[in-house]
Amino acid sequence: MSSEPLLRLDGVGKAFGGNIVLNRLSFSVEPGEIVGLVGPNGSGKTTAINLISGVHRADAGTIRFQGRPVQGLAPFRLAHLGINRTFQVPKPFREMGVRENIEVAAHFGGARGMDADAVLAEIDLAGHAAIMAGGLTVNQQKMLDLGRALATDPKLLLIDEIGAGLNPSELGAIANLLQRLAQRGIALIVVEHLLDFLNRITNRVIVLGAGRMLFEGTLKAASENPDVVAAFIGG
Amino acid sequence: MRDRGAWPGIVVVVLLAVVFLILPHVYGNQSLLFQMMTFVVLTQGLNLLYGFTGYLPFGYVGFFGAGAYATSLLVLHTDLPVIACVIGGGIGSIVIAIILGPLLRLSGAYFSIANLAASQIMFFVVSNGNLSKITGGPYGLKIDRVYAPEASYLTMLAILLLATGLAAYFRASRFGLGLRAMTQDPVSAAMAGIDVVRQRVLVWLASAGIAGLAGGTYAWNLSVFYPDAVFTLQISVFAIVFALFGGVGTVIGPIIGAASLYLLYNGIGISFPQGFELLYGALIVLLVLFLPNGVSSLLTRRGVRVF
Amino acid sequence: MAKSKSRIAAACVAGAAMSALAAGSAGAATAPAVLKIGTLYASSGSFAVASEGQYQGLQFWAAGVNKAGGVFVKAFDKKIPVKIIAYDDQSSTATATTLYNQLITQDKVNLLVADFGSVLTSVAVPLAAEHHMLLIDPTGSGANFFTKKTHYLADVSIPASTVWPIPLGDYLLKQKIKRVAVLYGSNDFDASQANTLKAVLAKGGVKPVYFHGVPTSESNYTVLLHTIAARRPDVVIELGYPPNDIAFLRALSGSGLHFNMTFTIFPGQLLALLTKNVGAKTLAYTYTYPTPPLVKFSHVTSGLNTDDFVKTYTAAKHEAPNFLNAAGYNTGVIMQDMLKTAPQFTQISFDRALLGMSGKTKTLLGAFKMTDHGAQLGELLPVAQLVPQGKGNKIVVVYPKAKATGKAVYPAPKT
Amino acid sequence: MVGLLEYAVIGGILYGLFFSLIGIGLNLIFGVMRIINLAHGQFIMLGGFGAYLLSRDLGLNPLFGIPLAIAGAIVIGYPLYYAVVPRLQKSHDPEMLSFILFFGIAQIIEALAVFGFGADQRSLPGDALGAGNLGVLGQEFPDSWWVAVLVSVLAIGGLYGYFARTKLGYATRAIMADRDEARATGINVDRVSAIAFVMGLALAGAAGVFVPYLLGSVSPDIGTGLTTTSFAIIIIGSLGNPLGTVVGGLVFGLGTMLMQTFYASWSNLVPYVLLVVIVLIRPSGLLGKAVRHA
Repeated sequence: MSSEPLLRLDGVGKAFGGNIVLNRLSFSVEPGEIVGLVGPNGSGKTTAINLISGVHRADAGTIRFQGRPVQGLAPFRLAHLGINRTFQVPKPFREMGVRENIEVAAHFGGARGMDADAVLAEIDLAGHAAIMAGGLTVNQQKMLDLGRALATDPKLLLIDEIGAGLNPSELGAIANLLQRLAQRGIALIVVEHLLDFLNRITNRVIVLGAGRMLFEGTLKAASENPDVVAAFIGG
Repeated sequence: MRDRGAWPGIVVVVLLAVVFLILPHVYGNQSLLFQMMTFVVLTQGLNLLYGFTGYLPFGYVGFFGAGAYATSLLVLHTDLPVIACVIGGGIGSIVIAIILGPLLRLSGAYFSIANLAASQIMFFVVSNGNLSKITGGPYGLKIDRVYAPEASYLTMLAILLLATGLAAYFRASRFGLGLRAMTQDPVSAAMAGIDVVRQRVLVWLASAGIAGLAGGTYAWNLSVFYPDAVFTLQISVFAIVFALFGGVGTVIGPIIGAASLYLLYNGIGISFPQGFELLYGALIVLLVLFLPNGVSSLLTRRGVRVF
Repeated sequence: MAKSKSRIAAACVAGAAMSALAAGSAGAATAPAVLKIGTLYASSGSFAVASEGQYQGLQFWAAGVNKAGGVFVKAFDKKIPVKIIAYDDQSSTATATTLYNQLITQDKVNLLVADFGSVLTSVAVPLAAEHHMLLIDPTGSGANFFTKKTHYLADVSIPASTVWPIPLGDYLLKQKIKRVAVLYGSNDFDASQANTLKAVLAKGGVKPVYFHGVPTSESNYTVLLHTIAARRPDVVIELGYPPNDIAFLRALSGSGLHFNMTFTIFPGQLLALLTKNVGAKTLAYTYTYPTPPLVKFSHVTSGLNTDDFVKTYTAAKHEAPNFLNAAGYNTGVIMQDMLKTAPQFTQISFDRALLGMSGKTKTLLGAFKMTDHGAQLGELLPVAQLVPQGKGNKIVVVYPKAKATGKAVYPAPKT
Repeated sequence: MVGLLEYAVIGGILYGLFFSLIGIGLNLIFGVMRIINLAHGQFIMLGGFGAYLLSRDLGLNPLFGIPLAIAGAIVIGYPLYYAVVPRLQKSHDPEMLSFILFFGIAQIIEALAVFGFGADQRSLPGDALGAGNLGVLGQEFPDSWWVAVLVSVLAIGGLYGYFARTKLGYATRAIMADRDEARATGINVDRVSAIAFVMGLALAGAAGVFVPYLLGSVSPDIGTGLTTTSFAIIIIGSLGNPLGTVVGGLVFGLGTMLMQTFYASWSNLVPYVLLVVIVLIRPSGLLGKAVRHA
């Protein structure tokens, strides 16, 4: 067990109607690690997250979580195992209260002891607990997505573009939050276009281009890699 | 805020029981009361599915008819007590619902219309002359040897209480909270750890089972009937209109909707039959335009949380 | 919640008021001031045409007896005016159930008359028995109804549909017509006739070359006719409801196909409707079961004979009556006789009176013969052909011989 | 007497093309407005009665029922559209609420039709569209079928041309693709939708003119059956795709006629079994998304 990483992808591939969007992706993630996932639009980042979280099913390769194969499991089972995520366009339960949004996940997420108030405090929405989620700003809704994921007591969090549209001080707060989560032992895979933000929180990034993994290593090294530069500039 | 526990549900159930036990002693047209209960049950059963999962079953009558036939055939071919046959009707409908389970993969209008088609298929198969030996085909069925208006009235009341209890459970429990979540966003609900498919199927089966029990009891109460009597689309349409009138996703909305509109239906039907269709049609149009969330939304708008 | 309670309370109050108002009661020892006859009709839906016809016939009868001071009731030894209480069930059995119950329990009618046809009659059968009311059933002839002895059911105006095609089958055998095609609607009324016909033909060793049910809602017969024609039948028998007959005959005339003999049911009942829809030319030489007033019964023991009925009805309603009008009127006449002979004013006494009348009574529909199961055997329907006369067609009864008014034109000429 | 199969196939194609016309108005309105016109069959019925009145009272050829249907659709359709559709679209669930609302409208129309015309069946002169038969590949069908099919093909072709060639047609397609985006690009969504609504009713009314020929007669109670059949057809084809309606109509027509020929008593199952099977295999219908986005 000790040699097995928390998450390990081996040759994972996905095609939509003959169009290959992800080709033989392999990497692994350790507990408490923050890994950045970068690449131009359409490079397959969100697809990778959808495959890991079970929203879509991989056509090829294996995904292992804590040593056991998990591809093909329904998303709610993955949530119970400890894999959770946020969405690029936040998807709260709009006609339910903010607190109810958290309570649902705390109740069904396989972590019944979870304290909704603590989660609300963590994501800084304690003051909005009673209002309908649909009444929050988009940024608040993104935080609510994160809070709902946290309420399931995850071991691996997939964060899809949480930073877009935030001002520097908000970005700073989120960076701190994500780092705090990592310190608790939660592994994070963060999809992000904001490289400064990523640079601040990650040790390691994975660069995708047209569905392939181009590079794995520090962001600094990535910016000097000719393949990566070509992918970003050449489109 | 949410955790008022089981009390509102218990209050509604007890009130319904008292009202429908007293009514026959005050008002002699027991058929009218029986049918009113039947429509309240069907409206509530439809509300279980539509109000709590967003799936609108146009073909809801299919489960009603399936229950009627399953019950009647059990009465004709076995020596089981009638109550057991009625339960068999509920089970029969649940079996049909399991077979039709894949329809839940469809969404919106597709689900509704495919379900409508499924109910028509059941109707046409049951009434087909080639199956006369099994289903009675176009000649219908006759189970008048067990005809018992009192007992079937009480059975329908029990089903009404069961349906209301289920709705109250959906409204007030964590299970119901999960249903609300998955209706609003199934993907997020899955990420919150809800087994969306399982929950939806459970509700679907419960809703079908209620219609099946109601259908079985209805057949028992009629005791001589043609296929059309238990498969007519009018039954689906009434249940939908009643549910929307009262307000779906609540417990008392469908009860209010079905009871009041059914009384109105009979009121117009008895006093002003020529204008009936016209008035009913006009009423529906006005409702949708001016009160699309049902009469219970009149209270919601004033800040009252309708149970 | 408060809202629902108040509505239910309102219903209670209304219910109480209704029961308080309803004073008269079946089986009362004192003579009622007016005899309440409860019935249903359908103003819309699939039975509307037939149901309204029957209802108008009953109304015509009631107007007639009231003009004469009412019906004579032997139990009270006096004439009592009648009042018809009628509700609209819109062809829905669910609605009909509550309305029958309304008539029985709220209006406390003295006599209960069913709506048209088996479907709308079916729900009243157990309900009437439960409330010990005699259900006077003008046209509900479902085979399921008459399975045991009962005091609470009496089919008065038409024989069970199972016996209708017996003369037709005999006629085909007698004419030695071997190639028979039968196309019928999948409903009680048509399917039971088709099966009787098949059985009658089988006795003569004839097996239909085509024998298929089609959905009751069938409206397109062009391809079906072509399939039938491929079996080269001499006679095509289509058993349906009026919309089926109309669609069938129109498709036949448009198809260019021709058969030696074509039979459908409703020209014999609703000749005006069929003529209006398919044209006299298309109807020419078609066979049918002729019903009064298309066939006449001049010697009657009760009520008007067929000719007088047509005259008075036309004068009163400015419209010639059809069979269903006659059936509704006949229902009234039978009830009138029943009240005239029943010694007590009770439902069981009424039923016994009807059984007593059985075999002795003749009305504009012919002989009245009822079994103790409540089934009507009555007058078997003859076979007739529509033969061109002027702009329209006249009915020529061709079988049985005793009733025949002419000879069949066979094979039918192409028109 | 050869060729039962050929007769059924050709009959099925003709019948199916006519039923494309029966269904297309429902589909057009759904595609553009996401509104379920449950009164569709009642509008078809009104078209049939319109032709009946023209023929009976004015002695006109029933084909004049088509311009009458168009005129009637304009007179009824515009006020009806503005009275209900924008309001429905603002609601939380336009699809479902429109279903209920138009059920109410269907009831009203049926009741008024019974008041106005009586519950009887009515039909049109059998020879008004030609009294003979016309054959193809040796299989003969009544002239009235061919006229109905010709009108169906012209109407659907015309609708196709409207979509492909006219400015309003482009705008209509833009709305079908994305209502909000269409509004954002400056299209007068309400005006274009109102026109599509009127066209939907006019197509229904025009189809009604031929109902007495292909379905024997017209009476106030035929609406509901026509609506459910239309539903089956447009779902088989795929909701919102007018071209799919033709495919749906053909599948329905062929299925029904083959069933009638070989298993007559089960023929009423055809549209519904096809619908359920197709929807389970291809939830978006036979001509699903692939065509719509093309």
